[in-house]
Amino acid sequence: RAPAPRLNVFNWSEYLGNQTLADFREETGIEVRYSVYESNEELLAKVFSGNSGWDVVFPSNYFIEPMREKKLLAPMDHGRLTRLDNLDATMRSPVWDRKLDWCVPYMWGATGIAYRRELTPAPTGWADLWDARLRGRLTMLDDPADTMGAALKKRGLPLNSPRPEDLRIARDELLAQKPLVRAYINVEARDQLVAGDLLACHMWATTAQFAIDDSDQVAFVYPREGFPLYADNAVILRESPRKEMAHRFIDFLLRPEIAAAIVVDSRTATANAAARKLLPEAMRSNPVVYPDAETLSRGEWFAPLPVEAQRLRDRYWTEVKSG
Amino acid sequence: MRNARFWFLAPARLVALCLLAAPLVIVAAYSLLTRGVYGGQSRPLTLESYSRLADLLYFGIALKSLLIALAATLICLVLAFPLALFIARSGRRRNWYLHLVMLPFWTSFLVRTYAWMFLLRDTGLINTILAGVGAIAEPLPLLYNDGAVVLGLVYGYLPFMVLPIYATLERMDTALEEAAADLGARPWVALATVTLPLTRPGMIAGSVLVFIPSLGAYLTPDLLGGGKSTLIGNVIQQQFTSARDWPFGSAISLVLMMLVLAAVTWLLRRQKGEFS
Amino acid sequence: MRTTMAAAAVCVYLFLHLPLAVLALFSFNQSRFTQWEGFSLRWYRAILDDPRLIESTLNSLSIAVAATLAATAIGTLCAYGMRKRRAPALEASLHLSLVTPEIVTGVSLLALFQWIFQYLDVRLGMLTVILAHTAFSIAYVVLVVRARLRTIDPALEEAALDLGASEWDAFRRITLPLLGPGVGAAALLAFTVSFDDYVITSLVAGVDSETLPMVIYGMARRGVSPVVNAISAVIVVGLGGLILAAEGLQRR
Amino acid sequence: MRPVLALREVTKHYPEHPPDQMAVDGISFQVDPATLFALLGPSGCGKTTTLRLIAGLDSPTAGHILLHDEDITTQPPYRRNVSTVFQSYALFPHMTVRENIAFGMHRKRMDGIEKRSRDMIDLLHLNGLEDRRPSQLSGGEKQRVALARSLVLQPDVLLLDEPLAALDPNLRAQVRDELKSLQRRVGIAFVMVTHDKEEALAMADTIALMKGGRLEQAGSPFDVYVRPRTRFAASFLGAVNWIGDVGIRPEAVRVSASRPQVDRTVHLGQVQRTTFLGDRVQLIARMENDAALTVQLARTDCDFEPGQQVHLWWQASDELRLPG
Amino acid sequence: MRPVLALREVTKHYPEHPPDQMAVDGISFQVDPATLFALLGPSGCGKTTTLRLIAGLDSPTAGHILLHDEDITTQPPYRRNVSTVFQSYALFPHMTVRENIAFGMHRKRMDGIEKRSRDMIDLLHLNGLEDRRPSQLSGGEKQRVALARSLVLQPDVLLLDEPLAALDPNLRAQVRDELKSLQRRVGIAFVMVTHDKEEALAMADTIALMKGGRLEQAGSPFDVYVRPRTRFAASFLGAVNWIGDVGIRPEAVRVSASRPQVDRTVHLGQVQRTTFLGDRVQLIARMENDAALTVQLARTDCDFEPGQQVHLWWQASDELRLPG
Ligand SMILES: Nc1ncnc2c1ncn2[C@@H]1O[C@H](COP(=O)(O)OP(=O)(O)OP(=O)(O)O)[C@@H](O)[C@H]1O
Ligand SMILES: Nc1ncnc2c1ncn2[C@@H]1O[C@H](COP(=O)(O)OP(=O)(O)OP(=O)(O)O)[C@@H](O)[C@H]1O
Ligand SMILES: [Mg+2]
Ligand SMILES: [Mg+2]
Repeated sequence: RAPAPRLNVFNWSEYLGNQTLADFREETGIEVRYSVYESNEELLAKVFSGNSGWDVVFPSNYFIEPMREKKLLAPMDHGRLTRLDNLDATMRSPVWDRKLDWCVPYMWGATGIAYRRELTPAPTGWADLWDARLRGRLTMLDDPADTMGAALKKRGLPLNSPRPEDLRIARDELLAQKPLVRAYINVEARDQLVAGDLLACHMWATTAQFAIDDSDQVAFVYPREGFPLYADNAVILRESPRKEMAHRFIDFLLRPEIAAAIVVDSRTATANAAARKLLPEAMRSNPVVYPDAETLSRGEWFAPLPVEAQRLRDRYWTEVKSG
Repeated sequence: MRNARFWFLAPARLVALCLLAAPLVIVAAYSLLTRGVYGGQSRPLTLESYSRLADLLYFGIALKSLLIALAATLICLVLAFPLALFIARSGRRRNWYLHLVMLPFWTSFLVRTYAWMFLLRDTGLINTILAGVGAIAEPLPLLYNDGAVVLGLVYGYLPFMVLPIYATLERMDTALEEAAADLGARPWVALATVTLPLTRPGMIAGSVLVFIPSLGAYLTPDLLGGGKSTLIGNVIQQQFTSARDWPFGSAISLVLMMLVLAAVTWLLRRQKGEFS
Repeated sequence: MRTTMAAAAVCVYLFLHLPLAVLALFSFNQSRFTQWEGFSLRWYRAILDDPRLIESTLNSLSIAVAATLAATAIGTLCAYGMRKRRAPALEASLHLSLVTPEIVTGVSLLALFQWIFQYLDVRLGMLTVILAHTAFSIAYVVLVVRARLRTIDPALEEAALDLGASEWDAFRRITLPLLGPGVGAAALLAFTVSFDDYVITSLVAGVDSETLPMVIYGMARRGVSPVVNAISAVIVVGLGGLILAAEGLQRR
Repeated sequence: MRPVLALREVTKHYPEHPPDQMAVDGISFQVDPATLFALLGPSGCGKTTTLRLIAGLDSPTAGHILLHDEDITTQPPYRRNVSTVFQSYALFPHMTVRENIAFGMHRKRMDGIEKRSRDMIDLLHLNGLEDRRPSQLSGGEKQRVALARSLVLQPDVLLLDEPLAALDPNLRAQVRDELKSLQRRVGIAFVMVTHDKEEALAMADTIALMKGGRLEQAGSPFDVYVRPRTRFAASFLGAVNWIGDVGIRPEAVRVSASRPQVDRTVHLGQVQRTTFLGDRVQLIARMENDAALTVQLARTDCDFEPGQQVHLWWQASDELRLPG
Repeated sequence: MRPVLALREVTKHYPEHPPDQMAVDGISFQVDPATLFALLGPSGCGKTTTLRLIAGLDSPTAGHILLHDEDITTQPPYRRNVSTVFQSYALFPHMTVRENIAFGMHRKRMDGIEKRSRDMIDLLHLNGLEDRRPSQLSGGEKQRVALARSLVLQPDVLLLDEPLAALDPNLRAQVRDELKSLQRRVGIAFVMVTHDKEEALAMADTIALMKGGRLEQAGSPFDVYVRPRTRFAASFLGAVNWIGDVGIRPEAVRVSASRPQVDRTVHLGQVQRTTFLGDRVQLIARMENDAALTVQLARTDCDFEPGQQVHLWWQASDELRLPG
């Protein structure tokens, strides 16, 4: 008999439920080729030429515009998406794509501070990461946007500030902090935080949640000065010859029970409001995955920088890390 | 006979042209373009990427990378020689021992590196044991420093040093060592005055094979160095990823490659002149 | 002196295999953390429950095998050809490929492929990965095989020609068999380099060519799961056994 | 009688060398059927190169090589019906004796390989060694295999590069005779390179003496030994005492204690030293003019003591008159 | 006169070999000061092994080695005052000639290294080559460097493993004489391995003939050649015609066309073939009993044609009576 139709999905690692694909196939008979990437840049590099072979990918919010500019995205056919209403209100018209012409918000997250409870008083803001007590037991993220962002926020400056003087301030802050920093790493910090090598980590909420699950000694806080928010969005590549299937897949992901399952497995906040209701109490009211509205109001979305600013930021970032 | 020769080289020529030369031409082309608004490349043609290299920051980084790569190479030499000698002198078992050297490298780089991270970190095996026997009160800061980076590089490229040294040792005429002994040289002296100098070609070849990738490495500095000491490899990698500045990345790479290539060819030349 | 050397060698071997030991240890660990909580085979069982792990392992193997075959064949011919006829350009480009930072190799190949794709209807996938691996393995093969060639008496080949063998016959029936071990070593090296590569692979890999290293990178998000240790152990034991078996056969 | 092989003004220059230094310098000679032609000369004089040119393993810079009057100068080795026995024998280490012998026949798609091999194995007394590898053979056996491998192809000319050099002297004498009689039996023309005069004299029908890439003299062993054209030729084939322009070979010198009754100039001398060489004895005598004269005597007729007065003379016919 | 070197029942067994097969099998001999002692024997008879045992590069399974009456059996090579000239010369390729020569002196912390080197370079005519690398030397030069390197250490005994094997025959004859006279000048005891009887006969004061690891016979060249104790010894040092239990050497056979007036049994024979060997002629005669007799004559007194009838006889004193 004919081989099952195939859909190619390129996603962040650990970003689906263990059963999601099986269920989808169960129901639609569509075989999903699933592979993962580690950064938006990697994704962009792959799909840049418009013949990567992927159908559905999940760029972060601040990559939607660039990808649209590059004519890499196919318009969303709302006619084929029956469950957009399940989306959280804020996600129905996000800043990066007001009418969801190009993307469907999928998961979102934020960056904050994960720390061990023996660290008292517990950190409440970015400034606390400049505390000499943390010398050698603190890690920062190895990500220019996030880490420079943290420094900017510490000084009450806008997260995406393109102003050279702001960026310079951020650099100096980080250079000042560097003596305290054990390392600039991302997920590797998790096990060491759990094991107690580290006291505090600049960490993504979702990573932190895994750490918390592993050890009750670990806690997470959304810094008072404000913090970065990012959202990953399902998009359909213009090159895709399987747009119909692609829509079906995205629509499938919008199902409350499916989305809920994904949250449980990936420890990441879904953009799907309907799904939230189905979550186990512990998860639904988990302040790490789902900070309350008051906290959220302090968040700020990442946005793409103009060339000059980005170049300057990267140079400063290099300076910080090599300094 | 000539054209027969030609056909032996033809496939390699094809590959070299299409998969080695062509890509580099593209890189060269990139290096002359400018970064587009959202990454990618766009005209006009310019040497700006190269002019940006004239920056003390990158010079310092390059210098540090050089030192680290050199350190890794030297340590590899020190470790590889006795091992190679041991293997070369162990008769029928040789190949077996050689494979033993390669064995760890059939696991993924990441797995090995994470294993090292576990060994080195504060609550890692080494510190635990040392603390256990009461050798230390505070855990030693083994992970996330240049030492760890060098260690990672040494570990990663040691085989590239062992193999060529072994090859030269195996080909060496044992009568030479006997002659040394016969002329009054104690074993260690014979080793130092005869065996060692004669393995020089292998050492040079090995050093090249270790030094070069060490210079371009970026994962090891990130994972074991904790990204606290950016090396030239990181800068390049960063341009191709987070910075999305391919032209600049290409420029750095090309300059680096040309310098290394020049150095290597010079080294190999000198060594050719050495014997015969 | 002998004993000192042997002792030193043993130390270096320890250094080389320490991580392996750790990895093996934790592949039998009850817990998924780096504290020992008792013996268990759960991670080995877990391998079977993870189709992506298995699939990618198979991908890695088939890619490595294909690339090794190609690189070894081409590289051996090349080394042989170079013995008689100097090929400065070729030699230079091989040197160059040795001095190219991985990331650059990857990016430039990606760029090349994408440029080609504008004209051909091909996609990133197994093929592109295999091509890439072949490209960067060849230099190693040539290096090893040439060293071995120097130990073979050219008179043997001339004898073959003299007895009526064509150039190709002489190569196939005389030089190649004598080159055997050298070629084997080269192949082993190529295989190792290819099997272990992440940087280049991740850049030129496509829809259905996810390799084991890529999957492992993916897992890093949750911290590498002991399943990875388990499968690594399986591979090391498996390949190791294979090689040693081959060795044994060669003895006869 | 038409020659099997002929070289016409053949010259070989290796690019590595200065333009005026030729490895082989315009040499011409021809080899008659069923004869043994010996190329003799000091190391580096171009013997091997000449052989390689004939075999087609190198191509000459100038000149022509003819096989049965057909010009083969530009033909690749595997098209020429000549075969070489290499100095190192160059047996294929990964093949058994039988496989080594059959190799060429397979390449040339000959029939009856089985039988031909067997005959050749008998001819060269290799029975029982068929399944050995070269590494398990003695020097003499190795050489016989190399011979078999070439002879079985029935070449017009068999080329041998110092076939005896690798053998130890005792084996050598024996193999030398075997080789010669073999050549007589198979009736193939041999071109043999050697730098051992004994060998050349004992085996060759024709000796060609080379020096610095040029052909110094060619002819029958007796000719070249007794009527050398140059001093080089004279001393290369055997020791010579030079007295002015006259050369005299040690074995031609007669010695006696008492004054002999001969109508020749008799020189007075004093025995300085005698060296026992087994079958011969070498006697060194100092003459009036204080020059040393080397004399070679059969062991059986040497009863001279060092210090003793002796009379020395020789036949005019034995004098080599060669202005230096 | 006390011997410089003495071996007592020295035995060497290599583990690779069957327990009953000894590479060196209980040999004893002694070497007198300032003499040249030649170890002669067929390939594989244990010559090199013996040398290596004396040098200390291998250690004997049993027996003792004495240097100036001091037992050095267990001493490492670098403590023994003997030095070896290896067959392959084993010059250090990464050192210049001068450095090669100085190497041993530095190891032994000798003084006046500069001067000693210079003297040795003069002695062996190496002037002008001081700064060359071995790869830039000819065979003969290589060997002289190897000699210099060892001699400069003024060893009690100098060991040489086939010092002439690597040289071409003409150079060989010359170097042979140089070497012998050098030995006379420096007055050091040489132990020289060779499997060339010519060499041994011409150079040695004492010849020790080995076979299968055992010492077959030792004595002066003349002794061993003229009074061999075994058939092996007899035929190893030169050709022998065996007639029953009696051996007669080709050069001892007298030939004449007319019946000679001697009180010896005279054999009738027919000339079968004569081979011209330059200074000698080899004549093969078939006797009544159809056995072939090889005769060696000085070229000057051979005027026999193949087919011709000849009379053959010899002195009783020349007969070798050795029951096979
Ligand atoms: N492949 C080569 N390349 C360059 N020069 C060569 C080559 N082969 C031989 N020669 C040179 O050509 C000359 C003749 O060499 P050839 O080997 O013919 O001498 P030969 O008579 O065989 O000497 P020998 O008796 O030592 O073998 C020598 O000067 C040698 O250095
Ligand atoms: N290192 C070794 N291991 C095992 N057997 C050896 C070794 N060296 C020599 N032999 C064996 O010991 C015996 C004597 O060897 P040796 O080299 O002394 O003979 P040789 O007289 O020097 O022969 P040649 O004249 O060919 O050099 C031979 O049977 C040889 O195979
Ligand atoms: Mg030659
Ligand atoms: Mg020997």
